[in-house]
Amino acid sequence: MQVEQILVSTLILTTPILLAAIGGLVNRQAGIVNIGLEAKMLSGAFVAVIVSSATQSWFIACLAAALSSAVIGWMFSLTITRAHANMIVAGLGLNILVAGVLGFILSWVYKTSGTLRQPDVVLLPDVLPEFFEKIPVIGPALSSLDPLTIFAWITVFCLPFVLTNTRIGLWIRATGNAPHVTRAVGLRSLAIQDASTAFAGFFAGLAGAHLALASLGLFNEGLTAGRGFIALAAFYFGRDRPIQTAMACLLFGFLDNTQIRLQTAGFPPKLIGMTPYLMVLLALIFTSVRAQRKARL
Amino acid sequence: MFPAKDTPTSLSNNNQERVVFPRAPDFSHAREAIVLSTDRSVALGAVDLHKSYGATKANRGISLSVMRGEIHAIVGENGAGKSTLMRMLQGVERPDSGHVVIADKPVVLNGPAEALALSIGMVHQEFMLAPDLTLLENLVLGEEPVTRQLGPLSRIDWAKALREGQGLAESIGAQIDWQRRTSSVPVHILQFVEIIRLLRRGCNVLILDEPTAVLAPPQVEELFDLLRNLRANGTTILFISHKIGEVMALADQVTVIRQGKTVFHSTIAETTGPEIASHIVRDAPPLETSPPPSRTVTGEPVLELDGLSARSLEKSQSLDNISLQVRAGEILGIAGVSGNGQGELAECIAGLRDTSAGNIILQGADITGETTLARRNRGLAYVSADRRHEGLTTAASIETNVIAGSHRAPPITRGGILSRKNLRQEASKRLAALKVVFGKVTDPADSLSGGNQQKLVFARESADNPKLMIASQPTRGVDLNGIAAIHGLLRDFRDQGGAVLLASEELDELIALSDRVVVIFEGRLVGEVTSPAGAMAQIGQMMVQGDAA
Amino acid sequence: MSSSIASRSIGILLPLVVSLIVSGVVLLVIGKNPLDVFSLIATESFGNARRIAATLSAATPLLFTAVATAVCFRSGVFNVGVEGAFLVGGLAAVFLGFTLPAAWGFALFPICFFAAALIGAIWLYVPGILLAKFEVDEVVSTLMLNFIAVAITGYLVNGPLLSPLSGNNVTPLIHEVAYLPRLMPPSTLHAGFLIGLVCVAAYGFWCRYTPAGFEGGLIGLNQRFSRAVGISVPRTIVGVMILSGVIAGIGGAAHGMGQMHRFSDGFSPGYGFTGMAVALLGRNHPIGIVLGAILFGALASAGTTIQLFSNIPLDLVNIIQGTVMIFAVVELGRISLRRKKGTANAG
Amino acid sequence: MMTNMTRRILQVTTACTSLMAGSALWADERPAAMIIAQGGLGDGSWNDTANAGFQSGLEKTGVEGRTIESADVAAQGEEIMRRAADGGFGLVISLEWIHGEPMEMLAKDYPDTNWVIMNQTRTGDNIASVVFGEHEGSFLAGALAAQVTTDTSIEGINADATIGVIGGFKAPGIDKFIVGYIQGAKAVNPDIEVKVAYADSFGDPAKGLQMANAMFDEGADIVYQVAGGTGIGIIEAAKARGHYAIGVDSDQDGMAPGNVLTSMVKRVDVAVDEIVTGYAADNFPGGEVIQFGLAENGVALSEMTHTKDKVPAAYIERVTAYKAQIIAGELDVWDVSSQGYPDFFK
Repeated sequence: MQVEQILVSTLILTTPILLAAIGGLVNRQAGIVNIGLEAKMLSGAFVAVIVSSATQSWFIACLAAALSSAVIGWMFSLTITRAHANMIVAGLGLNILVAGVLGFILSWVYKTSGTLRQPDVVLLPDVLPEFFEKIPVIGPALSSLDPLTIFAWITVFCLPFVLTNTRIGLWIRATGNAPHVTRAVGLRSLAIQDASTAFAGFFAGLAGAHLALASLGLFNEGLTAGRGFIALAAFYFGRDRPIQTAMACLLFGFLDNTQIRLQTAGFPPKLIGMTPYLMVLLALIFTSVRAQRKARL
Repeated sequence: MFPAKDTPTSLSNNNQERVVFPRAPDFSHAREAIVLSTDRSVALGAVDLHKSYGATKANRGISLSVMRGEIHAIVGENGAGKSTLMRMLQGVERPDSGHVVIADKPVVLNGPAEALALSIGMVHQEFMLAPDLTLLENLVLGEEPVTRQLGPLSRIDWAKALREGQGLAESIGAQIDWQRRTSSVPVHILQFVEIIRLLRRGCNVLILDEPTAVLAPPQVEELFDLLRNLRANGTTILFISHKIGEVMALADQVTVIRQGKTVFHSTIAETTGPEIASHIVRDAPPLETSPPPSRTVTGEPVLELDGLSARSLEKSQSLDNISLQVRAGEILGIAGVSGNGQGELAECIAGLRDTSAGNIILQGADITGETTLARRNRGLAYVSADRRHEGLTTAASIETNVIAGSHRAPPITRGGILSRKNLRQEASKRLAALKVVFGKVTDPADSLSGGNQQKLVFARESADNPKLMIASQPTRGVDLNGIAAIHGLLRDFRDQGGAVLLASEELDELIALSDRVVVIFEGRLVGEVTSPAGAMAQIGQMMVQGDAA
Repeated sequence: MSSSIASRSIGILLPLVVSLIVSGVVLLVIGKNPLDVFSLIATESFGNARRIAATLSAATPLLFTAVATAVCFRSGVFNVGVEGAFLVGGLAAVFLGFTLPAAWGFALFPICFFAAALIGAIWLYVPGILLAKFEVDEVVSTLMLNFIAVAITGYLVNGPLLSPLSGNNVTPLIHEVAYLPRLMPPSTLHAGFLIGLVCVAAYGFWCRYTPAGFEGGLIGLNQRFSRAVGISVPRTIVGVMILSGVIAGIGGAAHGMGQMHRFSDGFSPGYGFTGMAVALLGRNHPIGIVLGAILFGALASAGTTIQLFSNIPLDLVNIIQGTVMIFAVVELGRISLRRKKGTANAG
Repeated sequence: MMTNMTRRILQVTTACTSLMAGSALWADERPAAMIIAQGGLGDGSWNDTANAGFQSGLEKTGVEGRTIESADVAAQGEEIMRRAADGGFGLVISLEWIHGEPMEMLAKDYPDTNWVIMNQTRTGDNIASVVFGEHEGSFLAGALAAQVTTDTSIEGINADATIGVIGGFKAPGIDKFIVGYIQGAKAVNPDIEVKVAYADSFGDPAKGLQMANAMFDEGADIVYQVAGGTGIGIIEAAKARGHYAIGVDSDQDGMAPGNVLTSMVKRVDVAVDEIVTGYAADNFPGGEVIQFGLAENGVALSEMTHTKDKVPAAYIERVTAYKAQIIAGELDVWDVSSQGYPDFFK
């Protein structure tokens, strides 16, 4: 009965996590653990709202969000690759810095705090024609698909191909695996890492745009609500492989979605919220222990 | 850096325009120095190369000509200047004077990419392969065949890549499963992949730096077959080795380097193993001669190994049923070609590597399962072969380095408190006792010369009156004065009743110091020589062939 | 030696200078005179005894979290889980502080602190043993444990341990006898600050004057060497993680018993992460840690109270803090556009 | 350059000291400070509403005022309040619940400063405690929702006797609303099912939207939001699905006209405004507990501008009747903040 609706909302809740995780996993394949996804999502959401209102175009808004976050990502990458900053601390610092800058802009430019409403924000449209809704079970989910969700899933399914079959994909994997080898064969490993972080920024920006424009049409300081870290958990859980990571995102989106049911069944909301992290921890332990067993044999 | 995809032709033109010689180049003598045979051209050569690092003169006049289509071996001891020569041939470093010759022309190289563009490729001992990628991916990395040119987004033409790989592998007679993950592939196959990668990039001159060091004998055979096939296909090979047997089996030409100079050159047909050997070690630094050959050791056994075995991990050699004894007042030498298990054996005794069978007995006590710390407390000292990464912490201060390991014992630590004053005193005492030359005790160990670094290691390891010293390659990378000092230290230690297990690739050193020598081959002990003096040939035979026949 | 002091001070000053420039630009953009604002921040941090006390009070939890971080960083263990240990330690101390009978009086101090230290130690023992025995990446495991700690303490404080009749998620107040005494009443600066200084001093002592500290520093520099001279690397790793947990737990207890007197939502607004920045800024050196903690304490306290006297929003503090964090880990001397060729052979 | 800087610093310092000297300069119009609670400004709820009242009060009276945010508001509260008193502020309002105890202490140290705390009763001649009757207002919201939810004649309503409520965090301050709401609903229909959930965030509208959707899927057609910024998403969901949300704190009926059944308006703004104006007029209610319940019009249902034509008048009348009963003291609504949790809600 409600399967359709669960499907719809799981899909929508998954999209921002998925977009951020796509960026994060590519970044990590190139050897950078991106703790700053949260910051880039937030700035993406902000830019998306401003631009959507100004241009009346969801497309330009998403593009602007993605590009601005890509630039932030690229600059962030420079501190890591060129100035040898520790990526974890720099990422945490970026999260604080971006939140501070956005708060500042909100209060000084827009004379508001926390929430920014702009007139005539254009939301993401439903893409597929209405008759899709008639398809049983998955119909409603299909008909509520927005362009970013479609883009995210297309990317997920293209990504394995891109990573295995294109030059840049090979370079990224080689850089993450053995940067000295990449350099030895004449590739610019640092530039490849920078590009991957910019890519992560691009997708985190889209994730932010989705949060802001999927249904709300406004910016809020708490909009990302730790989804950057959930994305991190997802690509750790999926071990940087696109399909597996996407499945982890779906699982986390589903968990988020079923909170209400679990809450009525007596689970405290706080403890439900920690499941992704617990799962990553357990997965990490499991794989490490298994790897060691294997090595000992 | 040059884009790797440029063609060699355009690059060499390009290159000639950019050639800048530090000094006015004088190539007038180049032809005569190089050309030994006029009917064939020089693929790769060197004219009177000099290179110094500070006070160390690594190369002091090296000339070399590798003829096209030949396998040319360069032999020499460790520290003779081979690796410096390689770096200059490959463009990693520039000679102070002299020049490199490629395809009959003197060139100035500004990096390995330029050498590569001139068809010179090098296979290092550390393979440049990403472990998580497949062999095929490693093969094409950096120069991928694409279906359509779309810049970095171009789709890689895997079918073409595979055809290329298979074609090249076939042409040299190698069997390679290109889809396997690199980390799961045996080491000699990786070497083949490295070679094929260079061929694919258009290299017709290959430099192989001690390629057999990491290989097991059957693998060595496979490699040699492959190299012969390469030669048949017209590839020129420069082969660096210190194993005479291999050189005799494989090479067409041989050049011997000693103390930074070329001292001998011949075609293999016109020389013999012993002759080459004599050039490698002739005029060796005046080391003290070994004790009288009749010296008999009567001390109690300090170390006994009983059927010790260890599994192979990653690239390491396994050990198989090793039994030996080292008595008080005795130096037992372990001879063996690098990679045959000396290092692993030393690590097992020091407690740094797990054993799978057998016992280690130190002064009558079985220490097989004990920690490194417990072993050290029983009087074990260990001089690591890898001084810069295991023997020392180069970033830490000299005093830290010379005290580490004794930091829990009085007088440094009493009642759980570590006394900096006593630490410094003790450090100064130890450093003075071994005449280590240093600036301040708080300077990093990195500031010391190689010889002094090693003396520091001995200062630490000999401080707590050990009963057994395991010295693994103790003079590697140490200058001549340092070598003499370290030999003196080992002798003194022995003369005071200590037991020494000495692993060295320097046969001279083993013979000069050891009371007895055992030979290790593929992780097994294959022979023992009780009076090493004059037994060099016998030991060498066993090292190379695994038996004394 | 002198050059290393110079480079060290550059290492500490650079992030400050950069963050002042960044925030200065932001201020200029909105038409404020940065010098006015910075001097207002300076007076609000150190202008008089009370302000200094407020700054030190805000610095107190950071002393603990920074030392707890430095213990691990110095040994090459990238523990980012101090936040979690601080939370669970704080909750443990507070829990005993209101459940044990008040009649126990001063005995409550050692009991609560011990419990906090124990819980903190157990909390970080887990990732420690996972790293030492199974090579489980400590960054991820401790990061995940932070979220888990937030969730568990959050659950307890609005469930089983919720104070009746409260309007917020808070536990009951601890018994008044278990309040840590204040040092400069009426300021909230409490004895926890002294305990923090003791921890810093003990850390400095541990580094220099104990064999364990000596070993920690060595495994941070070179694990192979440490093994070869007989140091057990796994044991040292587990040891520093436990020590880190103990200090973080004590920090949580000091915060609970000295400052908050209860556990509540917002018990730690990220002290663990700020402590990480402090440790990095102070280059793991005890004096650097004290200075760094005071700096961040000053930012936290002055950043709040300048709002009383100007219309600078709190976000400015975030900008400064974020910039300091990023540039605290930048290695200026090693900025290079291309890694040197020599490193190509490494690995 | 140097002298310039010194001069500037001097200027600033004097500016500060003059501000600190406070009492002498401003006499009765010493400035007012309001400390923002955890969550900060922009929560779209408690802090924001209070701030609106604060600003309007300042504007009306010409009193100078500052709002103070802190990332570490729980631990630093006492220092902030003391600094404000030291700095010459005559009125210090704290929106943070946890500041209650320290304020009681500070009020003794600074008898000339006027102190205001919310949602609890603190004693002191110069402390005004403001207590809201959220439970009472929520009772009315529940009573209205329970009547509407079974009336299928109303567009967007199904036959199920199911309604919902979504809180921000699980916390007593939030459960005070929720318990009142449930009690109101049960008063109308003892068999009604009230779905309760918490978003675990006050600023995650995206999640609020999905949670509300999930409740609608389970048969609820009216969802009461007690979740600040998260609630924005709940209202958006109601609009998108054609069901109903109930707004909170301020009149949110206009956020989705026709889909916000009503709003449980809590006049924090009025309370703060009144306190500021009282303070300016030398009429500070020190030592008093100011009730902002139904009787005082401190809480109320909104005018229902967009929905009152949809809802049968009888329902509204019944709600009005409950209101009268509550004011008259004939009907007790459970107050979590003073009575703890009731048996029907654990």
